[in-house]
Amino acid sequence: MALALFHLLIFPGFLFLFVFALAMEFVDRKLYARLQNRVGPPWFQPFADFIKLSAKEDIVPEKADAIMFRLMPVFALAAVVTAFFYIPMWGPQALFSFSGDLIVVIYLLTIPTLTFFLAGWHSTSLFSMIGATRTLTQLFAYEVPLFMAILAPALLANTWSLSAMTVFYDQHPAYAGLNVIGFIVALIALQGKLERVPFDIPEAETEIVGGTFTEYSGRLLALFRLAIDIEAVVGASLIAAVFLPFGFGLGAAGGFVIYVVKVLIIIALLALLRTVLARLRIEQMVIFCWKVVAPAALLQLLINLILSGVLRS
Amino acid sequence: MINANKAKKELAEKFGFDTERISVPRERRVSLEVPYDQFRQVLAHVVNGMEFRHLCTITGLDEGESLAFIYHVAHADGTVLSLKTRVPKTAPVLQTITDIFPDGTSYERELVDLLGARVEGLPAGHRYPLPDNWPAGQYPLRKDWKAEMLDGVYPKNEVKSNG
Amino acid sequence: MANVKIPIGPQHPALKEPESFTITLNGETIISMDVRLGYNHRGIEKACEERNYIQAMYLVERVCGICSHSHSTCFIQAVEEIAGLAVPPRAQYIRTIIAELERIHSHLLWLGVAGHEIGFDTLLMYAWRDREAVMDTLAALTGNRVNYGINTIGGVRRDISPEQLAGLLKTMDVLEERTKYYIEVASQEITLIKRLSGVGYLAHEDAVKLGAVGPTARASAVDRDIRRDDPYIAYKDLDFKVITDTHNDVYGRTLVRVGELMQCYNMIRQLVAKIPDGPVTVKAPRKIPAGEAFSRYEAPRGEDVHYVKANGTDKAERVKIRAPTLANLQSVAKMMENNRLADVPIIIAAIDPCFSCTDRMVRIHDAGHGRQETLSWQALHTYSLDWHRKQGIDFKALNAKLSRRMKL
Amino acid sequence: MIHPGKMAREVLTSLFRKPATVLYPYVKVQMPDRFRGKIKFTSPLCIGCKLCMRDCPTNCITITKVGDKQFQAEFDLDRCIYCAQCVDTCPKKALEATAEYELAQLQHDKLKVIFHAEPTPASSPAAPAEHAPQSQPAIGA
Repeated sequence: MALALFHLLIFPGFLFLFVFALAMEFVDRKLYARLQNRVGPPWFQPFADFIKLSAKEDIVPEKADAIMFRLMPVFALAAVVTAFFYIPMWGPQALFSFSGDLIVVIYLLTIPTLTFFLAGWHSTSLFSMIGATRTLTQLFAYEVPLFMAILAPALLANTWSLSAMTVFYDQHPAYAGLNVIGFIVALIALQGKLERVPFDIPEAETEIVGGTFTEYSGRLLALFRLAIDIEAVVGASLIAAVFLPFGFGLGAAGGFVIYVVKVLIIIALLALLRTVLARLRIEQMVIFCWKVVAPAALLQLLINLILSGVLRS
Repeated sequence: MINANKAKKELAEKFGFDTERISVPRERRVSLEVPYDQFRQVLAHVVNGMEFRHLCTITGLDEGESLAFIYHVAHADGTVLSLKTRVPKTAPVLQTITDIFPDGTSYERELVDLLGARVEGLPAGHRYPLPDNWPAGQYPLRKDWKAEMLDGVYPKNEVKSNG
Repeated sequence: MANVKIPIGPQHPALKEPESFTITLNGETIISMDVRLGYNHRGIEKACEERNYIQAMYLVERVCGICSHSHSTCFIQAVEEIAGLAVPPRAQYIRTIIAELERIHSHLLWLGVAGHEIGFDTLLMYAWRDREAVMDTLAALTGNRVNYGINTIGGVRRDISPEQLAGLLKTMDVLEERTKYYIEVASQEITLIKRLSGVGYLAHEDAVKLGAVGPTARASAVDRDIRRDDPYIAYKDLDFKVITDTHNDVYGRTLVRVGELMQCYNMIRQLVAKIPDGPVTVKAPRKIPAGEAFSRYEAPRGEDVHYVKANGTDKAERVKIRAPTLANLQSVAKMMENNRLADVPIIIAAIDPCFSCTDRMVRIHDAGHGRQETLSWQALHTYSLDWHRKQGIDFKALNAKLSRRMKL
Repeated sequence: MIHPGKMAREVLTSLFRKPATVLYPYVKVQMPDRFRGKIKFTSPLCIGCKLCMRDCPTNCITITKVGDKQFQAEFDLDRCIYCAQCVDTCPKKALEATAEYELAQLQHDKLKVIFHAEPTPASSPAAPAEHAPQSQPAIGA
C-alpha cells in the first residue's frame, strides 16, 4: 500500500512527472530560443511561471459554467498522469499493465483535448468558443492517423498491451526499424495533440487571442499548462516506448538515462518542427491530415498487416 | 502624358477660366480655384476627361467667413491638380464625391468631424476620426476652436475611481 | 455556428496599435467587416498650427515611429518650397540615404510581423535580428534608432563622413545576402506559401478604384511610385525599378516588399557613389512667407501627402497630413471578402498598417500647460493605500506582523 | 520549387552560434557618437538669449536669470523628446547632448533636473552643479 502510494505520488508518479514535465518544457523553450538565435529562458523559468500563476487570482467569467470551468483543468491533469503509469519507460515493463492498455492509454490521451473543448465552450467567450470548435475539428484530423500509427506496431507484435509490445520489440529489435513511417506520423499527430505550431490553430494568438484558454487565469491556467507539459512528456514516452524500444537491458540507472535521452530526442524534434513551419489554417490542417498523414498511417498499417501475416504463417 | 502647363491650357480653354486664376507653382503642380456651383462639373472633367484618377486627399481650411476645400487629384505621370472651392461657413453644404472616388469617404468624414462641413450623400458608417461621445458643434480645426471649449463637456464618461 | 461578430481590436494581439475591426463570421468564413478608426488621434494637425516651423517639424516627425523620416521630409519639402529655399544637393542625398535606410528597416520589420501573424515566429526573429544592422546604421548616422531628427529646414543636421559611407556599403552587402535568403524562403517554404497565396485578394480594378497606394497597390499591378512619377529629394538622379506584381494577394505584397529591398540596396550604393561635396544646410528664415505647397513622398507604406499653408508668420496656417495607411484601409474590407478568420491578421498586416499615422487628431493638450491631472508617485501611493484601507486592510496590524517576523 | 522546413538548416546552425540577444541591463549598449541623450547645460557659457526655449518642441527648458550674467536651466525630462534641437540652436554651445540614456524614474519629481548657475568664486563652492530633488515614499505610511 505504502509502496503503491509512493509510486503514485512520488516516483514515477506525480512529483517526478511534475519536475520532469517542467524540465522538458524548459528544454523545449530553450531549444526553440536557441534555434531562433536567441538566449532563451533560465532553467527555472517553467517552475517560476507555475508558481507565479498559482499565486494569482482565479477569475471565472460571470456567464461561464463555474463548475465545469473549474473541473476541466483537473480532469485534463488526472487523465494524462494516469496514462503515464501504463507506459513502459526504463524497463520493458510498465508500472501497471493489462492486456489492452494500449487502447486505454490512447483514450486517456484524448481526454485532455476533450477537456480543452469543454473548457473553451463553457467559458462562453467568443474567442474561446472559436478555439473550442477548432480544437474539436483538429481532434478528428490527427486522432485517426495517431491511432493507426500506434496500432501498426501493435499488430506486428500481435498484442494490445504496451508492456508486451515493448518486450516483443526488445527481443526482435530489427522489426522496430520497420515502423519509421508510423514514427513520423505519430510525431506529427503528437504535435497536433499538443496544439503547437504548425497546428496551434485552436490557440492562435494573433487570430483568437488565447483561444480555448482566453478566459483562464491563475491556478486553473497553471493546471492546464501543467497538463499540457505532462501530456507532451507522456506522448513522447508513448512514442519512445512504441517506436524506439531500445536499451532496456542496461539496468535501472542505465535504462533511465536511455529513457530520458529518448524523450529529449522526441521533444527536440517537436521543437524543431515548430521552429521551421508556419501555422496552417484549420482547413489546410484537416486536408493535410486526411490526404497525407492518414494515408501514410494506412500504408504503415498495411505493411505491418502483411508482415505479421508472413511472420505468423 | 499630361504636364502642368498642358493641364492649365486645357482647363482654361474648356471652362473659359482666366489663365491668371490657374497657377503652376512648380513642375507637376497645378492649382485652381472654382466657385462651388461649377465644382462638380470641373471635377468630373478633370477625372474623366483629363485622367486625374487618383485622389490624394481633401484638405479643409477655415478661412474665416467661409470654409475652403482643396481636392488634390493626381495624374499617373505625377502631376497633381489642387482644385479649391469655397462654401460659406453659415451653410457649409457639400455634395459627396464618393460616386467618383469611393475612397474619398474617410477624407470627407474628416471634413465633417473636424471642420463641421455637411456632406450630402456620404455613405452611412462610423464617424471618423473623433470619438462617439465628442460634444456636438465642436469642430477642432476651425480657427475659433480652443481646447478649453471641451472643459466640462468632454470626456463625458470619465473613469470612476474604485474607492 | 450562425453569424457571429468577432471584435478584432481595439486591443488585440494581432494589432500593435488600437484600432477596431468588427468581423462578422459564418463559421470560419468572413461575411463582412466593419472598421472604426480614430483610436489613435493626438491632434497633430491642430497642434502644428500652434507651433513654429522648427517645433512643428519635430511634431510631424512623431506622427509615426516607423516612417518618421517620411513625414518630416514630406513636411519640410513643402515648407522649403513655400520659402523658396534651394537645399544643397549633399543634403538632398543624405535625406535620400536615410529615406532608403528607413524603407529597408520598415520592410524588414514588416517581414517579421507578417511571419508572426501567420505563426511563423522564427521568421520574425531572424528578420528582426537582421534589421538590427539597419537600425545600428541609422543610429550611427543620425544619432537615434527611431525619430532620426536628421532634417532641418534648409538641409540636414548632420553630415555623413566618408568612413560611414564605406560602412554603409558593407552593411548593404550583408543585408543583400540575407534578403536573397528570405526571397528563397518565401518562394520555397510550403507552409508560408500556403498561408500567403490567394489570401486578401485585391483585383487591379479595385486597387485603382479604392485608391490603394504603395506596395499594396503595386502588388495589384498598379504601376505607381512617387519616387519615379513625382521625383523629390535625390530620386531623379537614381536608376531604379518600380517593383510590381500580379499575384494581387498577400503573397504578391510580400514579393513586392522583398523586391523593393533589393532595389533599396542598389539605390544606396548609387547614392554613396554619387554623393556630391558641399554644405549640408542653408540658412532658413524663421518666418515663412505666405503661400501654400503640396508635397508627396513615397513612404515605405505608400504615398504620404502633406499640404502646408503658410501665412507669413513663424507658424503654419494649416498643415494637412494624409498618411498612406488611411488610403490603404479603404481596400481592406474588399480584401477580407470570402477569406477565413485565420487570414484576418495577415490581411490587415499586409497593408503594413500604421494607425498612429492614420489618426492624428483628438484631444489637444497644450504641451506647455497640460490641464490633465497627473498623479505624482506620492499621490498614487497615497491613493492606493486609501483604497486598500477602504477594502478593510489594516496596515498597522500588517506592519506589526511584519516586524515580528523580521525579529524572529 | 517547394521545400517544407526550408529554414531548417539555418536554424540548426544557430545552435552553434552566439545568440543575437544583447543581455541588457547586464551588458550595456555602446551609444554612437551622435547619440542624443540627456542634455547638459554649462551655465558660464549661457548668455540668456532663450533661443533654446523658443525652439524646444515641448517647452521643456526654462532658463532663469539668477544673478548678474548668471543663468540656471531647468529641464523637464518627462517632456524632453531628446531631439537636441536646443543644442543646434544655442549660439554659445552652452548645451550639449550626452550619451546618458537610462533616464526612467518611478518618481515624477526626479525628472525635473536643475542646472544651477556656477557659484561666483567668492561664495561657497559647496553647491552642486546638478541637483534633483529627492523624496522617498514610506511603505504603508
